[in-house]
Amino acid sequence: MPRELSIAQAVNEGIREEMRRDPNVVLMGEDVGEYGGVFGVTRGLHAEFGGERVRDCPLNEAAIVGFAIGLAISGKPAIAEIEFMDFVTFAMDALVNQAAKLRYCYGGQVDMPLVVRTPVAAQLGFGSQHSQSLEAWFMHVPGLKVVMPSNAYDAKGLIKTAIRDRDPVLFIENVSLYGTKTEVPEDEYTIPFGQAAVRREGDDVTIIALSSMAPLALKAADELARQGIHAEVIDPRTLAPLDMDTIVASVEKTGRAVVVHLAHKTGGVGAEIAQQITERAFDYLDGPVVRVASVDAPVAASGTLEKALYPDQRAIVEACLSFRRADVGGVR
Amino acid sequence: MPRELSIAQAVNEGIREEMRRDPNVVLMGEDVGEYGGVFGVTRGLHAEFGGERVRDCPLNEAAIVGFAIGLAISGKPAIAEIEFMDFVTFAMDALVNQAAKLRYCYGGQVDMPLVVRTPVAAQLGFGSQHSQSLEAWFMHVPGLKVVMPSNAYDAKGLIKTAIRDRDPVLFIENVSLYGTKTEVPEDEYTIPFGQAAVRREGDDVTIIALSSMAPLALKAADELARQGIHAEVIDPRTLAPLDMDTIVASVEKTGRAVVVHLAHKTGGVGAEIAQQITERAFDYLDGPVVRVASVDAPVAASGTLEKALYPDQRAIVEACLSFRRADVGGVR
Amino acid sequence: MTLTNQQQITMLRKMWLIRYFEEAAIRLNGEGLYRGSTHPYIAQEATAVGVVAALKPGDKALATYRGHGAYLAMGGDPSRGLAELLGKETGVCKGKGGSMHLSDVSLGFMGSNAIVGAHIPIAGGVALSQQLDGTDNVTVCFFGDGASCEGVFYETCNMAALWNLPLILVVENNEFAISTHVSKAVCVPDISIRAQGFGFPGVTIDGREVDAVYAAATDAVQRARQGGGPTLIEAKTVRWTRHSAVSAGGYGSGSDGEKWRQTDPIPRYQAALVSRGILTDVEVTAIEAEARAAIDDAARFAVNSPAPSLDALTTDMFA
Amino acid sequence: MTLTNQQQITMLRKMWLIRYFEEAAIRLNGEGLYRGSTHPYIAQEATAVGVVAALKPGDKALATYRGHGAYLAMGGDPSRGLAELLGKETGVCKGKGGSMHLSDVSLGFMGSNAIVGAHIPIAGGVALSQQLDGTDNVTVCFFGDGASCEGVFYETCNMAALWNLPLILVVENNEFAISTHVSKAVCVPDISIRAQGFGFPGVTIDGREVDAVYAAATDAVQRARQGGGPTLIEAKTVRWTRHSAVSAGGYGSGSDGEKWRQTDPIPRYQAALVSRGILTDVEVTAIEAEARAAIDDAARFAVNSPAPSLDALTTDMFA
Ligand SMILES: Cc1ncc(C[n+]2csc(CCOP(=O)(O)OP(=O)(O)O)c2C)c(N)n1
Ligand SMILES: Cc1ncc(C[n+]2csc(CCOP(=O)(O)OP(=O)(O)O)c2C)c(N)n1
Ligand SMILES: [Mg+2]
Ligand SMILES: [Mg+2]
Repeated sequence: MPRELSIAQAVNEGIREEMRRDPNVVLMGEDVGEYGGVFGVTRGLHAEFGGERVRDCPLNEAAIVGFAIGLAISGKPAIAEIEFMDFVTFAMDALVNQAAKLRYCYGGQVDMPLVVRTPVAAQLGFGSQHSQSLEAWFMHVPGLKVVMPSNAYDAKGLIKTAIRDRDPVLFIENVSLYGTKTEVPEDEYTIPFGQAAVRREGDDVTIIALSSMAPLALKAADELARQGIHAEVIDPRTLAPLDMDTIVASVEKTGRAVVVHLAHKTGGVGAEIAQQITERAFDYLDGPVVRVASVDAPVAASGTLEKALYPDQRAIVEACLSFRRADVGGVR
Repeated sequence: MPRELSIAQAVNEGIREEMRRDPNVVLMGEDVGEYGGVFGVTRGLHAEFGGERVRDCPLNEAAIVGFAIGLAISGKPAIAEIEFMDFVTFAMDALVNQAAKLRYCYGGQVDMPLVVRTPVAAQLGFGSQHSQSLEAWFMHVPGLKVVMPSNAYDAKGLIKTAIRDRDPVLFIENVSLYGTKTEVPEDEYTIPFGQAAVRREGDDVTIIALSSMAPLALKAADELARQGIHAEVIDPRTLAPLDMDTIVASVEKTGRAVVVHLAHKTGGVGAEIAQQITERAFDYLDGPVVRVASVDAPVAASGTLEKALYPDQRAIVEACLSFRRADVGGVR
Repeated sequence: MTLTNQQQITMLRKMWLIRYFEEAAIRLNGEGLYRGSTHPYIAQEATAVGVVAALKPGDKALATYRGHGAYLAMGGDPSRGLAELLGKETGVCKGKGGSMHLSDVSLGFMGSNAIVGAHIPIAGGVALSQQLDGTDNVTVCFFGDGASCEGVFYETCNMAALWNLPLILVVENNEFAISTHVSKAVCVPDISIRAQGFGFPGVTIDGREVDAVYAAATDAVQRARQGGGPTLIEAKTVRWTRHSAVSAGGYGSGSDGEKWRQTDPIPRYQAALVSRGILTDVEVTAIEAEARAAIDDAARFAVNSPAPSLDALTTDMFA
Repeated sequence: MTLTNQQQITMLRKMWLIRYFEEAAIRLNGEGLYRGSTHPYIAQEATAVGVVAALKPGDKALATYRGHGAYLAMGGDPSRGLAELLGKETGVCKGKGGSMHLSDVSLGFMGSNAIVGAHIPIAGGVALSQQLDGTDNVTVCFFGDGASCEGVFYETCNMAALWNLPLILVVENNEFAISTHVSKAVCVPDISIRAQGFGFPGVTIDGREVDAVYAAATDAVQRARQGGGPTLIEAKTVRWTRHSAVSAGGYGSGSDGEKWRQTDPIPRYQAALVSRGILTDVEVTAIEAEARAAIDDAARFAVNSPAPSLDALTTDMFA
């Protein structure tokens, strides 16, 4: 019987294995200790590794990441948790001006084995200050690696790679995915950064979908298939490094691309991915890359408004159908 | 004799006029008082308006913007200075989670007449932590307005609009432009947000150039003109709101677009502008929009490396010539 | 400044109102009538009520996501409050803010905030505005023991002291930040000690004793009105329920829960008012029943209110 | 722990080295040999030199952009230091960091930092690493009066106290943050008072008196080695020159400048060593001349070194 884990369990297991492997790894954050994290991701780690290595911190996002950097440049791989991604706003200097730059501006004298884990808690009714998916900011910061897994298998393989990596990694989890279980082998494995996963093959349109949008895109692809349209679904898995080769190869085949993310549309990573596709595959494109993303407005607490803000399956399907409607080349 | 002012003088005059007009306006920041700001932009304001309204603050970027928000929701238009844009990393929560969102999540109960002024000190040898142009982050935050003037005339008209605006405005100045003088009338004027300026007309290629890149693009256009290529140069002036109509109209005419900014290429606003052009003018495009921007690496202190990192006139010229070389449609 | 009988009765009434509001908030959340988080103020009622009793018109208050108590103490309407929790159009923030952003600016309640600590410098700015206006009004900022660790708290202390602002910082030390006990988060035994590093008064009081809260607040407010600058009041209290209606901490249940229930501020104050001859047992019961009925009405109003129309998605973003 | 004669002579030598290094830094900047900023440590030499004298191998230090003094005190090579300022390939950071990022990790000098306050929590993490390793080593963090206002300073104080870290926080109170006098930025008369809010020792000393600095540092270092946790040392000092070689503040010139020059820590220490019979006047002069010559050599090395090749643009970004 193949074993199934949730993303929360998979990240937990990945961290656990790496902390067993490397006694230098230290985990820090708010409520990560005995409590096991507000979403349960660090459950049991305090019991196994003790309070020295699994450290509950005061509400000090800036200092938490700052301390983790201090550990990292001392040769101790550090995992810092920011409880909700929205709170990374308090740790921006540490991440952007320190973690991403110190190796460079010290001329390579230090390694920066730092993982900052943070959950995006969108679509749960938490409102404007607890729902943001801010990956676009970090994709714009040279020196950072940015990871956004969409399932348990990837989450485990990628968190292990992140912990072993000597560079700073921002590891963005999605709370709405925590519960979904997928198969995770017992045997150890890692997943390299910079390799997109083709989740489904198809000839008609390429859907590039990030994190929680990847499973949604697969559902949309099912729906499209019933209409005779075969979508290829690609999950980039890491935004930095970004595997454009896989994406471009697909678009060269399909001639059409839809980028889907949870974050607000304007200035989101969809723009970057779309533009890179356009730069590299312009002659193959039947029409402009279409973006499916959140409305550009703060997230309201009201369920009605929240629902209207975020992209849904219908929006993805319609984006894929828009090529036909616009009659750009027609759908094969 | 038409009067010429530097950008520093123009911003200063704009603030002065607005502080005279509205006794509620308060200015806060580090070294903004008697000293007049590290780049001299607030010179003389303390003498005229006194220490109550022109407030020197301790090194507290987070609290400076937080206090300014408190003034703003109390009905006092507040101007907060972040001494270099890189330090906005300490004030991200205040700007992103508070200033941009409170009106919305309080259901419209408060106004947010807040201006955060900040200089980008790139290309001056200050190194990785004092050279960043981070406008892309803020264009991605619904609820913020983002202004990037490229000359004294605009700077004055836009800062006045910003101070009168009841919404939060991030006003990004460029230190390398502070010295350049341009004509500024004595008579009062304001410049509305969301109106791009066509700096030069041309039929062959559209160059969209932000802030300090606008004058550089004009020089590149001169050089291109000598080669018989007529570039239209557009300065968006405000990124949020963004005047895409003017840009799209130009690209529909020229069929070619080059976006130029100082910030790093990946995830920069060039991606957003390029993608919006592609979405709206795909059928007019001879080839993909070309981006000219900084190399994706931290900014080295070494002058040699710094020079190689930033876009220069040659890069803009070459981007415009690339359409010919790629033989996409040919240059008229 | 002794309180009139009527004022004391109002305080008791408000405490009951808060208690039943929070029970309704938990119940409605449990029934799935709204999602997201709600952070009950149960067992902490005496703090907001005691502090607000020391205020006068023109004074302002700001609070955290655990801010329903401050909202009601400042005079917030329970109906529009519960409607806000339920994300309804009739909510005090049109349903856009929800439980964590409850606020009524017209009452001087300048807002609840979901980012721990973020509202502290904002409160500083509100106090600065009062000072610039030349009023003798003050601003109160409520926050938790956890929040007292955030950098912005200290930055605000320094600026408020430098500028001598009429700011009353009320740290509600309920011993926990989600799961983290204050002893693992704050390196000094009393949070009020922090004020020593900034040279302004810091006091620790029993936050479940409404009279003690009122006395400390009155003292701080008077000083602030007279230009004496900020005060840090640490109200030691307990968090009776879980951190929020959706996340459970490992405390407050079982025998521990019983211990905490014994420190419930409401029966204590009720007994005090009876022993002072201000209320009879019968009147006390009536006040509770009235509060319960008011909240029942409010809940009905909230449940029956319409959801916002989709137009609201992008309104209130810009002026 | 009394210092040997040799140690005292080394301290004097280092102070001169710093002084001439800074003069060279200003001169080379004036000559246009590098752009950007450089923040002289002139008149503050006694602080870095006195503190570092209390350290042993395995101890670490971090400093600000005004960090040339700490770099040299920790044993940094003046040649590779000046080459770094000039952005040369031979610079200790390959020319990528420049004046504000001077650092030599191999010496335990974990880096200068251009963001005011940012390195304070990083220093906390370095100290945590030492604690986790079970060593008795300590970490010193130098920063300014201005930096002591940033939220991260307080957050670090709290965490360092909670975790009992071997962290020595050395605030160099030179009275100014660019243009802002400390009295307009810090609400207490001594920055060391801040430590009271965190329950660990804070002391104020004359930062121009190398012996006093050494004594305070030794005390703090000993406590930290024995598991006694952090200390805040406020070294009161002056900033002799302008804030940086490129931005002028309105002080330090004219008659005021004369006053400050009279408090120059180097002649003072020189005189002390002569009066203690450790050095003769002739030897003193020789030490100064030696330092000057060493810096002249270093400057020549720096000027004659090649610029980095363009390949370097994207190396050292990732491992
Ligand atoms: C900046 C920030 N960090 C973390 C959180 C997550 N969080 C919400 S409430 C809370 C605990 C706060 O504790 P305290 O300040 O004591 O207030 P209490 O909940 O006890 O009223 C935490 C960690 C947040 N909302 N904001
Ligand atoms: C976060 C941040 N804010 C502002 C600045 C700009 N700045 C550079 S040095 C300085 C003054 C710092 O004063 P202090 O900490 O006393 O150090 P000193 O320069 O006196 O050594 C300021 C405001 C900065 N580099 N970083
Ligand atoms: Mg608490
Ligand atoms: Mg100073």
